[in-house]
Amino acid sequence: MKYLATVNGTKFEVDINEDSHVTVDGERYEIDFRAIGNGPLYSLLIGGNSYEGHIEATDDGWQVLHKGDLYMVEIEDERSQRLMSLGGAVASAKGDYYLKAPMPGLVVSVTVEEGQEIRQGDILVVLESMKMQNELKSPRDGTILRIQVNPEDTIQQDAVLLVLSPSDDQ
Amino acid sequence: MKYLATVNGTKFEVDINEDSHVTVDGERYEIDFRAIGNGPLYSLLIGGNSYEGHIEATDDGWQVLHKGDLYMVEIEDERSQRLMSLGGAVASAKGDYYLKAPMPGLVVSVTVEEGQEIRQGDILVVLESMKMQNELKSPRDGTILRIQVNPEDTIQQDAVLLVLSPSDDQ
Amino acid sequence: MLQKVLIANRGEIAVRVIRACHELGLRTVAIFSEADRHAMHVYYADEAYSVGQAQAKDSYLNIEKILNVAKMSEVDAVHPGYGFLAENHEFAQACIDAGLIFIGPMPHAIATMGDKVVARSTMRKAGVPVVPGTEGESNLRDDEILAIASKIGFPLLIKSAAGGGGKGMRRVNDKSMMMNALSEARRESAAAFGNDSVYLEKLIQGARHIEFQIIADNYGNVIHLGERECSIQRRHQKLLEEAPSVILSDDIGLRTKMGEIACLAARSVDYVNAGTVEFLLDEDRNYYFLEMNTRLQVEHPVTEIVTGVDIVKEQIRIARNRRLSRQQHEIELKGWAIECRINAEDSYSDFIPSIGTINTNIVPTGPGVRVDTGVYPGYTISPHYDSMISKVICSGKTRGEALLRMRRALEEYRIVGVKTTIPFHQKLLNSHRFMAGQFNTSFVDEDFSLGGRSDTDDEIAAVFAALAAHQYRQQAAYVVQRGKRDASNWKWVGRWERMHR
Amino acid sequence: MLQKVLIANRGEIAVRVIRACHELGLRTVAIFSEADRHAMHVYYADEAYSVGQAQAKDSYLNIEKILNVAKMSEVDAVHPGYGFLAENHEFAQACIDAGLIFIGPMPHAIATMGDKVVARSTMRKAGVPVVPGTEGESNLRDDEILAIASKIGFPLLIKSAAGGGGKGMRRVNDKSMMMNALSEARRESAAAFGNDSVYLEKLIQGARHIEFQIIADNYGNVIHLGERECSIQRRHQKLLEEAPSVILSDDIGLRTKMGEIACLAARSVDYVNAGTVEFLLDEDRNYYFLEMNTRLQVEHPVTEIVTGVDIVKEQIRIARNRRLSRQQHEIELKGWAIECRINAEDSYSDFIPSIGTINTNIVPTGPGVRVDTGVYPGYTISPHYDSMISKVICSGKTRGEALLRMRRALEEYRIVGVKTTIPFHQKLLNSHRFMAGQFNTSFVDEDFSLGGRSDTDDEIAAVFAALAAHQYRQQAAYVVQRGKRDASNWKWVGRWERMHR
Repeated sequence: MKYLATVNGTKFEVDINEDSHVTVDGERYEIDFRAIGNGPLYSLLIGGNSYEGHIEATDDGWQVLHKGDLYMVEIEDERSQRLMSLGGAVASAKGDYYLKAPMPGLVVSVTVEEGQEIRQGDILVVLESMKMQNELKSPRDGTILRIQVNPEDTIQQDAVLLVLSPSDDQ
Repeated sequence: MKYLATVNGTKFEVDINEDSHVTVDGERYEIDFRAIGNGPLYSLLIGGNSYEGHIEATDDGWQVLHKGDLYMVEIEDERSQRLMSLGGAVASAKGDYYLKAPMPGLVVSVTVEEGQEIRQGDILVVLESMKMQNELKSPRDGTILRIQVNPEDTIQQDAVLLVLSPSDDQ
Repeated sequence: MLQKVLIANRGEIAVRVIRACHELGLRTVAIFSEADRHAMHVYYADEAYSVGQAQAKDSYLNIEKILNVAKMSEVDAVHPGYGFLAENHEFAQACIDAGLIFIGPMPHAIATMGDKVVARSTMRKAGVPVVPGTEGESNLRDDEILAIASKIGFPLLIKSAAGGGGKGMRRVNDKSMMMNALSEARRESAAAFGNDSVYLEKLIQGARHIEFQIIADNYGNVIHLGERECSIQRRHQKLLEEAPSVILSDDIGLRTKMGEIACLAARSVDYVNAGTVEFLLDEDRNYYFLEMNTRLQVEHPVTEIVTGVDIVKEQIRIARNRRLSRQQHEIELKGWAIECRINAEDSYSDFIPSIGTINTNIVPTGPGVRVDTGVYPGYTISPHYDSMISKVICSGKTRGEALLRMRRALEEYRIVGVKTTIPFHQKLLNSHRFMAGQFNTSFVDEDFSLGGRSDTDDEIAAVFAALAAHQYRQQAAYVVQRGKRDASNWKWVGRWERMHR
Repeated sequence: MLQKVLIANRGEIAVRVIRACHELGLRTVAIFSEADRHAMHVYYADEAYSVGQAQAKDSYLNIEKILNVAKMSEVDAVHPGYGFLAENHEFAQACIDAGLIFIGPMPHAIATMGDKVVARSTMRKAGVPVVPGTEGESNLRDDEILAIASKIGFPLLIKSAAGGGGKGMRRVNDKSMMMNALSEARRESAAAFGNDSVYLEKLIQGARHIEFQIIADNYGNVIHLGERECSIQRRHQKLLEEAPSVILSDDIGLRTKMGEIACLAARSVDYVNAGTVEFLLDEDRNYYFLEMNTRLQVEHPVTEIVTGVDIVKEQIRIARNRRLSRQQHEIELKGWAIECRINAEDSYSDFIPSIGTINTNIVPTGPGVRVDTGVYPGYTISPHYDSMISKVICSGKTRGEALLRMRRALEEYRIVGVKTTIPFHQKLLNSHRFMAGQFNTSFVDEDFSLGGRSDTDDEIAAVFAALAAHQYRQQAAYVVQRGKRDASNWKWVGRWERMHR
């Protein structure tokens, strides 16, 4: 099974063979890949080198934490590559953005108003959790469509705080 | 629900009420009993005192390891007490005794023969595991009925090594 | 007689104090909020009592409930730890009024040092150099502050009079920012401390944060246990501390002088028990009193290691009305110790707090490694209290050995379930400026970036991700084949499919 | 150049050596048997290679395979740890022949000290007092041994010439026991070491086991790092060690003398690297050479703590052909350190080994606690190797502080999944004779019992058991009600019912 992995702009072709080998960009290595406990910690012996990685699937790809470095890896497999090359690539996410609470907490302030235009990086909401005030920023340019919380609200993790529609030029 | 607990010959009447209380020999205590993780470690707050215990059910009763002390506790509940008092007590274990391997290992020697009479504490089998030689002793007086292993055998945990029939006078 | 101690705190510091008590043969009483029934300090104490709901104001800050437990459990003394009520002089007084020994300084010393404006003027009078800024007056009006600001000059800091931990603090670069920053600082201060009084301090550029550990007994003996270097801060929150300081190790005369001034500061408020005098040290090695923390400090372990003094046991010794176990000339700094604070925060997402259950928690062990923690596998980090998971303290003969040991320890530490500041520390330990000891309090905020990767293990990351993707793909296929509806696997299938849209 | 090290071992000592290498910036290569793919040393090393099946003779004792890995991975040096090949002079020679640095003494020193009979005669010639017994001759016949036994007098010990770890050792109280014991000792010795040669030693009653840590460089410098007290043994297996010894702390002259003799012993075989000279010290303070262990010792951490010397790093330093980092007069013993060996053995069932998967493993942390271990939650203790889970090392200013800290640490240690020797150590630490330092090598076997309980918490145990029984009863009822066949619960039901037959 062939996979195309993209890390920081570099592409690697990783071919996973069933007989404990991988071929990376044409180079063949003996591997031994095992979960430590119930994951997401993994031990990888590749060509004798011993690595440990903390791997998580996110909506943006695979996140690998290795020796304190965080790598975002995009993986495409043969099938999806074929679909892409056939023009079957899906549209990039263009819909409304839902700002969710990354943790439970108390809404300290909402620093924007409905209808307001905002730029990527603008502070949208200040949330207090673990005795710290955390500024939640906009991931993109756009317009505030709806605000769903008020200051002093206690909110749960993943609660939608506000909705943002993308700018027309995106 | 009332339980009769016997520890080192002392009997305690423990009445477990549903409202976070126990009554021990007539004295009522507030309790909070919880498993730490998935057990068998337990945290017990009783009248404010904080205790931790490692509790395991064995065939002989409940084994409680608490601050390095090991307690064997026999528990009878109301129903079994009633059965007992009605003369419904079951016969004490009088059958043959199966000496099982307490761990996997290598049989170093079998120091008895079939038909041999032995006393409690006599060495029956020497088993090597973890680089140590372990002498397995007889838990009671009796006669060796059958020997099921030979020196140099590699055996699994709980494998039956030999069978012992009780002495007539027991 | 001091035989039974109530620890009015939670988390790692409650565990730390319980350990000291156990080692002294003292009985311990823990208090816990409803959110903390499963906390380590509850298991480790001899007795444990609930003091209310999760919110700190209903439990760990509720003086009445805590004193009720103290009375009911018949303790002799109260140890406040740090945070919560540790620097609340009313709590100290209430303990004394209830006939209990408060393991800490007298209420008047806490009160004097607690009002930063009063503390500054007290120090100035005692002859301790303070950071230039507002003088003498409390509760200044906005117009008064604006006038003083122009005299001090920019950049400057607005600070909360009741402050601590960077709350209500604002840096102001020029006059135009002043009004806005002032109202923000007042608002934050009021919210955090119930008091909107602020004061100004000149911003000393390129300064290091150096603090001295003080211990003092009831017989007028005051000594210091050397300094700690705490300049590695992010937004005024300490992240890494070491003892001794690179600067003072090369300038013993300065250490002696600053140590004496720290003792003078403590004496000027009749200080008793353990405390910390914080200084700013500028590039010309001028030092300025910043504030005094009238309690045990988070970073006390680095001092314990280089001096061999168990500070918590010493606190209890002092509370028992004994003399200090050592004199100043018997204090020798040997070797080097470094502490990394491991917080449940995402190093890679602006240090946002991370909530969750710790599934795996393999702490580093072996030579020269100490871990102070209050968590264990299965423990859930709650949003109610601060984000500290543990402190890793590594020591060695030299700073180099301690640093390399810390690197090794952090690589061994495995925490699964929440994001932590471990990656931040790993990056920091690889930074050349940190290694060389060339940093000041603005280093992390201004000159340090997590972005730069130390290794180029892109290929390894690619293989890891491809193997994980392959594994999940096979599991997903397997689940679909069997037609079983296993929620956890379906989640993966969903993710897989979302990622491949 | 020494830049990459193969660690020819497993378990905690492999982890210990990898840690030292990491801290020195050296690359590490682990070897593992098929049973050890999930062992900690495999995760912690930079590279890891399988060397064969679970049985030690097919993997950790297979010199050829290990040297193949060394060649293939291009290491510069080999560290043997303790046990396995550590005292095999052929392995040391094979490493040297392969152009590798063997981190340990030269083969001739290993060989001389490895044959206990040769070692005794070598020491006697060098002027080192040895335990009275057979002199000079190896491979004695039974009749020769019987004749010598009568001359030495009873009680005496039969020991394996190739011996170590109490294997092939028998105590003989009178002549009638002699023949039987001799054949047993020969058989055990042959099985363990492939050599049935034995010798005799007079049994010195009431003796303590005191050993000196030696380090020596390639320039003829030999120093000792003070003594360790290892008299707490069960059937000649050490269970607890401390540094320094109660006896020598009160008799500095004796320490100096014994230390010099230990250095003399090392010099007499041109010893290089770290080693240990073991003595028996009788009640009149006469000391006798027992044997020399030509390797790192399990209990080396207690010496590291009181001297501040990292012995493994020092071993590597010596292997790099550097001079010792310190001279004898710079070695000062400060404070006290105690080590408890935590084995997977049932303290309450005659120390029978306990196999299983460790589910919970919360190691004690905090001030003055070091843990050296190779296990983690989820790790399975296998029957193939020794039973050591970890070493807990506690230190303090005084023996008292170290003891109390150990008590606290053992109480905090939570291991679920296998039985351990923790209860044994807890009992030992509460024994008055141990506390007073009044013990010798026969103390544990003859004068100590696990039976006596320190507390009378019968009532608490009763409540614990009743609550657990109640819980299982309810769970069982619940399962039966729901008619579900959950294996784990059915097991409980079965047990419940069996218990109530």
